[in-house]
Amino acid sequence: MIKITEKPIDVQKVIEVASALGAGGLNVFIGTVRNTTKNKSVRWLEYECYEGMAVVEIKKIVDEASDRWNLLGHAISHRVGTLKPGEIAVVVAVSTPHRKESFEACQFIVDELKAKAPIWKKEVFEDGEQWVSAHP
Amino acid sequence: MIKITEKPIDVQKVIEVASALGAGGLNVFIGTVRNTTKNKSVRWLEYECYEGMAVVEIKKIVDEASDRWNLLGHAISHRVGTLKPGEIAVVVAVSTPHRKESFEACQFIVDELKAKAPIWKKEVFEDGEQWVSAHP
Amino acid sequence: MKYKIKTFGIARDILGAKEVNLEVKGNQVADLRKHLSTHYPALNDLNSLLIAVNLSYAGDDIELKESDEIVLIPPVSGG
Amino acid sequence: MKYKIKTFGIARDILGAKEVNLEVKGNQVADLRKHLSTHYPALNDLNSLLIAVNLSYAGDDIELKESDEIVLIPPVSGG
Repeated sequence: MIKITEKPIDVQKVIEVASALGAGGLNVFIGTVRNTTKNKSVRWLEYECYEGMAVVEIKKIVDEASDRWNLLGHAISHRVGTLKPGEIAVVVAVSTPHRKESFEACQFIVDELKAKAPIWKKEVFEDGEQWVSAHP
Repeated sequence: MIKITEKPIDVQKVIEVASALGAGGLNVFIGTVRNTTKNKSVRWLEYECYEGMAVVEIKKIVDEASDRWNLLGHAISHRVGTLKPGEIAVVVAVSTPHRKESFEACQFIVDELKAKAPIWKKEVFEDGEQWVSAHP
Repeated sequence: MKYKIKTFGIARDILGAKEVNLEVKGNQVADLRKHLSTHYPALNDLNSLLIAVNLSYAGDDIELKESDEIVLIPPVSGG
Repeated sequence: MKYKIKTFGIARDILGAKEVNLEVKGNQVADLRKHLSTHYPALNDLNSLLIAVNLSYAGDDIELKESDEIVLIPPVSGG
């Protein structure tokens, strides 16, 4: 399952979808909105997404992970819209026969998703706002 | 939270306990009972634990993880008793400011727990049973 | 050639709209890049700017048709 | 010395009970090990056998009191 959603992410649901009977290990990463960035207090974040392409790009990442590890199940959910500190922005869950590969595959997918998926976030502070990573 | 329990583990609860507002990443490992081991079909597993010492040993592991990474929250729950394939045996959740350290700290705790905590499991097959890792 | 360009994130702020119609000399991605760089110089300050054509990242030598879905992809920051 | 020994996992199967009272010559962990090795030779086939005294793993030179909580720890397999 690869999903982009405006609604709060149901972590339990993501885990269930990624589960598989032959699996011994399931690893889950939950990315939440931090309340500060570079010592500035974050009021909220605005996430947006080029949805059609984001799903395609994340699918490519999962396919690459499947080539490298024995993925028995996976589920990825990314939220868009307005998120407050503490809210969940992304959940990635993978299950594999053994535990080591569950950690490796999950971290690979999270790292690649952050580097490649066409998703953007703007941090809104008391005194301004900025698109994350836009400028050097 | 470090807990040994005979009841099914509530994953959502473990995640909630490990959450922390300043955290950007929360990593969760869920270890489940596999339905086969060395191509033999597993009917069920019997887990037992030297409870007083298990909690002490896992506490030491968490303390060591805290020395190495910036753990903002943690929760570990290990089940004992009779578990069927697909049931959850252990859940480890840690939250940290950044994602990389959440993966590293969680994997460290899981690896150390499996190597050091006084917990034992016996696999029960159609035609016999064996204590896991007891013999060369 | 006339292209309809979709924008996201800071590229939308710079171009001023979610969709912009541009009249570009030439029909390659490189020609579109040159046009953007000249008319929207703030794009040159970004860490990167990729151009997606029909849901795939496109190199400079890709030829554009007026019916293509063309999207500006400024530095991503998901997760 | 008389010690009450608690057992878990395969050590319980080998000693035949969850708690066993042993009469051991000597008062060190090493003496207990020697006694166990002689009277329960199946323990020698295990990958490892640690001895915990009052909730900590104990080296061979640790002295035992009859009131200590002494536990046999065969190879662990949690998770």
